[in-house]
Amino acid sequence: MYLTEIPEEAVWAIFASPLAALALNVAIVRRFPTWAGLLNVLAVGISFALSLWLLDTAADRDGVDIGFKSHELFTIGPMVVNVGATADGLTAVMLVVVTSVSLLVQIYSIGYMAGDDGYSRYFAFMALFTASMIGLVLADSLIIVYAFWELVGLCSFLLIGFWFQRPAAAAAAKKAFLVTRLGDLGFLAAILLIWSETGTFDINELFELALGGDIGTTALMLFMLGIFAGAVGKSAQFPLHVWLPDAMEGPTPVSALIHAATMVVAGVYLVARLFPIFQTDADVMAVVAGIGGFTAIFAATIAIVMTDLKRVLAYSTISQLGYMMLALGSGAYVAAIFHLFTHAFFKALLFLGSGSVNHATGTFDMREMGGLRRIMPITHITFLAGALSLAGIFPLAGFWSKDEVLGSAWDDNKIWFAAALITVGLTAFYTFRAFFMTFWGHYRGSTAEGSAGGHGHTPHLAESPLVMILPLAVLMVPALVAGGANLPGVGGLVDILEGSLPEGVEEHHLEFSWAIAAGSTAIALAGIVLAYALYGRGQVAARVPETLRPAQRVLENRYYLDRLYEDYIVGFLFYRVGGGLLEAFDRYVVDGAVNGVAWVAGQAGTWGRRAQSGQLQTYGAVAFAGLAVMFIAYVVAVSP
Amino acid sequence: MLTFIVFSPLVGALLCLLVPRRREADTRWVALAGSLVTMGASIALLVLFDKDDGGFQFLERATWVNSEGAGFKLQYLLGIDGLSVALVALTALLTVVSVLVSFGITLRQREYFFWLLVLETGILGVFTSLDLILFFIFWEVELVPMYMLISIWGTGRREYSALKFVLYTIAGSSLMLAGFLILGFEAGTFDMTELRNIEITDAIVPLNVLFALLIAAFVVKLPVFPLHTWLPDAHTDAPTAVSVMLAGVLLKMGGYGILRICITIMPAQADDWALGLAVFGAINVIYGAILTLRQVDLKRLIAYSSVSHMGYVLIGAAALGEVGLMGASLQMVTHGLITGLLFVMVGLVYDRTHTRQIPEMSGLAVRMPFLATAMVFAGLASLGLPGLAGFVAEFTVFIGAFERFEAPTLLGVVGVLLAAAYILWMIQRVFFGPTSEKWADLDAPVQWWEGAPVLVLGALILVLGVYPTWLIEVMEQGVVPISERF
Amino acid sequence: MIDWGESVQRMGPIVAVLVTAAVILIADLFPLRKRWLSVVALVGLAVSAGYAVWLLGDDERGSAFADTLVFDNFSAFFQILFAGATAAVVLASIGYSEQFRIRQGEYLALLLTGAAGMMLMASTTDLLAIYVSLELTSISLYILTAVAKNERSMEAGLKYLLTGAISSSVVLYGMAFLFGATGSTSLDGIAAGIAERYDEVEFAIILGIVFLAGGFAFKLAAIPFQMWTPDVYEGSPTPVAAFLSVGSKAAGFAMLLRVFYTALGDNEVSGDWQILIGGVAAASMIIGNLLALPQTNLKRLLGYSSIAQAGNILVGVAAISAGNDEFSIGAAGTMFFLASYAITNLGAFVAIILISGRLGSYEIKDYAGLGRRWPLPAAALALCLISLTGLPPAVGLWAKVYIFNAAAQADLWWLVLIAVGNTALAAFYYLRVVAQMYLREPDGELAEKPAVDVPLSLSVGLTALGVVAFGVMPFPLIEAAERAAEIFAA
Amino acid sequence: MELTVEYFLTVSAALFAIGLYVALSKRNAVGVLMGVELMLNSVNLTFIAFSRFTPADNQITGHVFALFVITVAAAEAAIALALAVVIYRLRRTVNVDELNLLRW
Amino acid sequence: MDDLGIVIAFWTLSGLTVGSALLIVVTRNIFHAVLALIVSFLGVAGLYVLLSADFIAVAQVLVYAGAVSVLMLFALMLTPRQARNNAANYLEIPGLLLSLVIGGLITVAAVSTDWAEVDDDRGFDATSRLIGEALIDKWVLPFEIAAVILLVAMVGAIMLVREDQ
Repeated sequence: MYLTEIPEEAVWAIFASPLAALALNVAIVRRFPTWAGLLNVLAVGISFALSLWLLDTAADRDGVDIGFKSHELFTIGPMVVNVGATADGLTAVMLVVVTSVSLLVQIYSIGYMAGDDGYSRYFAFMALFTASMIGLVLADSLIIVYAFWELVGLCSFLLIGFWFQRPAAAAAAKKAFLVTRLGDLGFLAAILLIWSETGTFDINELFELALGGDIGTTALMLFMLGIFAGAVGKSAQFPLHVWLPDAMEGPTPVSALIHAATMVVAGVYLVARLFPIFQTDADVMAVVAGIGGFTAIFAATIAIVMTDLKRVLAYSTISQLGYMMLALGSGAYVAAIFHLFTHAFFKALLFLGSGSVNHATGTFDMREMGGLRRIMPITHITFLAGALSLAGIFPLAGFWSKDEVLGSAWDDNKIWFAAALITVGLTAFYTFRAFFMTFWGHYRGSTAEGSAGGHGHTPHLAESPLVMILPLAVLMVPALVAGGANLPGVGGLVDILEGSLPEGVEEHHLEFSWAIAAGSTAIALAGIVLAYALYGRGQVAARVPETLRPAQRVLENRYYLDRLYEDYIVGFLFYRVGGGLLEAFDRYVVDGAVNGVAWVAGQAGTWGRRAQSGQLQTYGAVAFAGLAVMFIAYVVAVSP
Repeated sequence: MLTFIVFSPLVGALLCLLVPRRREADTRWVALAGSLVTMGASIALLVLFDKDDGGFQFLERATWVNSEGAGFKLQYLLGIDGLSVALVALTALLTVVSVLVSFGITLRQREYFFWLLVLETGILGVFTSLDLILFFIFWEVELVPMYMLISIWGTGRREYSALKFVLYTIAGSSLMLAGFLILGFEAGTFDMTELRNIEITDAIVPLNVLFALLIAAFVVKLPVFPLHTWLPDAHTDAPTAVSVMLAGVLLKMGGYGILRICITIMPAQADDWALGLAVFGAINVIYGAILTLRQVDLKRLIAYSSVSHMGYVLIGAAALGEVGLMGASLQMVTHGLITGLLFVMVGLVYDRTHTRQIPEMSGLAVRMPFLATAMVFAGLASLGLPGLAGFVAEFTVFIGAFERFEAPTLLGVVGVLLAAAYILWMIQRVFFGPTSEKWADLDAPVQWWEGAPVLVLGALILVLGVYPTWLIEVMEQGVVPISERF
Repeated sequence: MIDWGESVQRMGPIVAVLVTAAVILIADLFPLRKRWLSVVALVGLAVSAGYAVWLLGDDERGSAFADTLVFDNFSAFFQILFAGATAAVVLASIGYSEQFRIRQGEYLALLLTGAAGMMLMASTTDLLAIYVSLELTSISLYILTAVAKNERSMEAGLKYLLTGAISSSVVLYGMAFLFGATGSTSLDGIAAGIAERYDEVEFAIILGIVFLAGGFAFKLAAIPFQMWTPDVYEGSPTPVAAFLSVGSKAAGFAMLLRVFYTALGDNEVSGDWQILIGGVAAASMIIGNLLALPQTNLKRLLGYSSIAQAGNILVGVAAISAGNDEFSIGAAGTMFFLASYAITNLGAFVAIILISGRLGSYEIKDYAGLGRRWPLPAAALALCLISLTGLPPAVGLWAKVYIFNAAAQADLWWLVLIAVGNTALAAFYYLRVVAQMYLREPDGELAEKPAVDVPLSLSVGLTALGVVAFGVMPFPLIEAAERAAEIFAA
Repeated sequence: MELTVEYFLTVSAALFAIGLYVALSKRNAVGVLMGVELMLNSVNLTFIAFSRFTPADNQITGHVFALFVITVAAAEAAIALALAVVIYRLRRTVNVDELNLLRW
Repeated sequence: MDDLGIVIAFWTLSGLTVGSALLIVVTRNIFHAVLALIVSFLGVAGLYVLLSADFIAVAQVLVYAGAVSVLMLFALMLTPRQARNNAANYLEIPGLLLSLVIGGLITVAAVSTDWAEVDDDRGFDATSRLIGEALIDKWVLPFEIAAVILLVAMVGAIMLVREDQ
């Protein structure tokens, strides 16, 4: 609307600039750490600006891909690997989300990470992550997507394990990488399958082939399931959600950026990116929606009982991601991305807020907080905004996007709708439970030294420094008004996004329904009220009726899933039993056989020499026995 | 040219012996010079290599033993194609690395470097010789040096391991010799440049048996389950440099032989055996990976991971398509670099901690940040992280093999997950977590000869991972003709 | 009637040796330094070898003494080989015989008569002459074995003699049956007779073949007449053991080749006995190697190894069907292997004489750490052992490859497989010695370095040199063997 | 009845077998030597029988062969007995089964 | 050769030969063994005569029955009484079986061969002359070698037996 069409170089620059920051950081800045933060801010700032330019272009073209041609990376016989930049609406929106949140988080981190001896390392990782995430969004070829997919996984690993001296952090990092990679196996297999079917990795070509019906339906279905497996891993959907809560061991800004706003939505993005293929198969769509819906409720229920602020937010993230999946599954492509868009802002806001709180109190345990609203008013306000938005209160951002999801669910399948609706209530409840426990009532933590959580601040109850407050304030804006990006009837995102779908792909478009809106808002409010009733006056733990105790215990243990995975399946079945048996087999059977042969030979020698008794006449006897044998053998051999 | 490359290390070796006893400590410089000369030459080779003209290049042909009557015409025939030139360069490079990481050696240095360089000659000979018998000879040359290196400068049950290695190899290579002779008798020549154009139609043994004979030595070397048990022992007890050579290039001799001899000369039988090979490859991957998870000895862990990774070579080779073969070849080179680096790191860590027992280590990252970073880097490469060399190779293998063998390939894919598991777990246990006070006062500065190889290898791994084309184009020149046999 | 001049000339190399023996016996009567006797012996051997070369030079090939003896490439090859081997043994013996107070005169004379007998075995073409030459060799060796005149040496001598006597009775029985079946004792005559009426006398021929093979096995130290080998090697003076392991074995093979390739070369027959010989070869390799594994005494070890090696060489003999109109590949392989084995094994033995002369022990464990305390002899020994294993850069590798190649061409792939399998087995004990010398740390102090024994060191050096030289450039040896094998051209 | 070569061969076979048995089963070195001599005799008998009954390019060959066998056998016997005597000096026994210094 | 006298002679002589050979086996006294051996030798000589090999027969008597046996007796004389037994060793049974097998095999081979028969009966006068001629013409080489052998044996025997000072 306002600018000329963006050239390809500029698009690549979006990706290149954080990479350059990384290079500089490793090469030079490492020696003057203080500059690392500013460097990143600058680099990401550039990316952000360029992303806006791209968005603008995309808007001009109604989201239709500009169609930069892709460049050959390498070729082996029939296997051609290209890299190219997609520049359509979806990419543009994603880029804006990624770069903007990233920018703010970088700024925030300057304050949050100040004084940490890994300061420059931290920003190096951040830069690498931002670059990879941008690359993931830009890539136009499955294999390249996969590459960056793994790279963001790596960054998540590095950043979760940033304070690697904490065993918990190290373990969480490993867990995150492995669990997501488990899903990635599906992704990889899908790529192999689709290549052996079509011989290309190019997404747009795949669209043509798939829509042209040139790919066998079974193959296509397997392909989609594989891709979805990857998405489940990355976006922490049931049953691979277990890594995300642990990931909170990382620094809070990381949680905000990676484990709320950007990386975890990569799964959603991937499914959305391949939506044209997905929507060809209703069954797969049902699977997607089902997993999403279940995850939404499932995670929300756990969030209810968590006492660690960040974990509440983590489960909330899982739940919201489920929400988006549900939307996709029910064909609401735009709704999903819209929710992704809004969620990125308010969830980042909430995380940064929690970080700010932690900066003051030195802990994330809500039982040791309370009454902070007087001590840190700005944090309180911003957090409240985020919470309301998450709860989906009219007219905040969350409301609009959530409402579209609900609507599409309603039209698609009432069960999905029910799930979504329940989730709304739960969401509102746990969000405000957290909110009240943290900011209302009166302070319960120890003002004295001690309770060293976070990264070892001792509590000095005060508002956080400006570098941290500023991003909160800035983020609060989109958290409140981002809904405006796609008001029903007015449009906005919807035009850009739909334009980026290939011809003839119908995405579920819906009319705004007052009924649903009102209903959901009511439920949300109910949840808030309940939360107030139970926690509004600073109670640590709500008086849970006896009958619900077992349920509570189950929830507090996250449905025992983590223990099942780690202790029983992996630890016991796989490692102890399987691995143990195999190792024994290797040592005693395989190697034993070898040594056995040697032993036998040795024994044969030792016994054989017994015959060499020094008795001349034995020698003669042996000789003649040999002769006889030779003779007989010969005769037998000769006479047929 | 090739003769120079192959025998320059030998010259260096002899020079090492000539170092006067009282200056023995300076042997390392002689060795370094020698290996650098070889590397320079092989880099020149890589540059001069013309990847556009097919067939073998830099041929050097001289009749050595000519007994036409006995059907025993033996040529001194060296030559390279894209496949071998890459491996030659790899060998030269890793030898330099080995020499560097051996700078700390104090025991009987002259002999040590002598054997190390002799070993290089043997390996280079294997990669360049184009006459079956010559190939066999070079193949045997490497035995004595390895035996000496492991059993004199090794640790633990070094003599057992050394002997195990030697006997395994001899057993395999004897069968290989039998195969060569039978083959040569049928084809009437031992000249690979001719053999690659001949179709072996019948022999005095069933052709599949002949193929088995030919491949015997290579599957031992690669190694393939269940013939792998020499590898962990040899690695565990070998000195660092030898482990680097062993994992870096000796194993590749196996893969190289399979590609260069078995598949090229007997395509039809290779086709019959393909499924079997693929299955064994998959077993290697999974079996090796699971056993790797179980290891508590750092070096043994890496050793088993090699077993796992060599499985990919087998799978790729079994696919018999251009992509698969290319993947196998790439995997050989990349694994050479990566595992080489890993073993260097293990060695450096061991030099400081004097233990390889993982449970005794913890939080070393604080004490040795550089090593930790490098180890993490190598580990990531080894678990096939995109952007690093390992991924390109493994992915190519998968692509090449999937069409032909779905199930084995998918097993291989699972191996990627297991690889991530054992690498990350190892890193977590060794470098992360609280630093036990045992290592509190552990700060050995990284010497240049320790740092240099790490940086070089690391850079190569990164470059290959981001832009593998240059290597691929070179290797294709060698691989395409093989794939065209099918 | 016999053309004496021609005959004696064609027998020249042998005559030279015999004359030298006589000269030594006579010279021994005069009081002069015993070393001169050795010099005389060396000169005589040199003359003999030179004579053979000269005869080849002006093509004096042909038969002599009414076709009981022939001078051709084959005989020349072995005559030169024996001359060389004997010379090496003489060199090695000088110091040794002084150390153990062995009577030089008789010792050398017997050595030479033995050598002459071996040359005759390689040159005679008539069962009767062959038998007599065989006995000349054997009797000389019986006495040489006992020459040290200590208990072990005597025991070895008696065992050797009685086993030998029995074996020769077996050989004779075989010869008798061949004679009876074919009516002739000359190899060609026998071949003719077989061609004439094989089917009628098949059983007699079979008996002949089996008994000949069995009896010859005594000389080859192969199954079934192998069991004397380790005892005699251990008991006899080491130079004699060397002479046995190289000369007498080679002579046996020469005889075997002549008889089996000429008299029994007829396809109808050879097709059968090549399997028999193959079986003997396989058995010898396996048993020899297995029993060598647990040995602790180096001489005994070499005894068993010589059994195994006999098996290896027999592989070449079995490969009779591998041939062309030019020469017999099997025979060529056999002779090439013999030559390489001669150099290698002599090298090993002389090195052992040198080393043990200082250590005063043949126990392997006493060789610990030798590689660093006495590098050169240790290196020589190691080299020879590597050659016996068949690894580069030693000549042994080529011998192995060539002979297996021959077998492969004779379609004896089962034999090839057994043989290659055995090389792995053999590597185990050969390398064990090497390991002992280079890996183990020595225990106890080493005896003072003796005054350098020049001739012995010379022979050590020469053999080691030969091992490497032919390891790098085997062609001359192969060429020679193939020329020698021309007489068996298919 | 007609005496053919087989008869003589059978006799010599019997002689050979007995000689073998003696050689294998007697402890006394001289006994063993006797056995050997018997075997050689059986060989000679065979040669003579053949040269009497079967056609040969020279009928006398068998005789000559036998003659040489006798000669050589005598020489061997001489050596053997010499050894036996010396061994008796050293070991105070001529029983071959006690000669086992060298074994294994 | 089928006239009765010869047949009877054959059976008697072979009976004598084999019988006395068996006597060597069974007798406990080694002197008796030697005597039996001599008888057996004589029996063989008789068979030679039967085969009209007069010269060999004579040689047999002289060399074996004479020289060799006497040598053996001497050797026995040099050893004390207790060493003069003719006991069998541990191989009594296996040796028996083995020699039966070997003898059997030889016999089988002998009888199952179809020998080309000629009856070449030349008078007693013939052989010695023929042998004489053969020795200086056809077989001169073995003749010479045999000479060397005897020399070697002589030298060796002397060297072995003589006590070194």
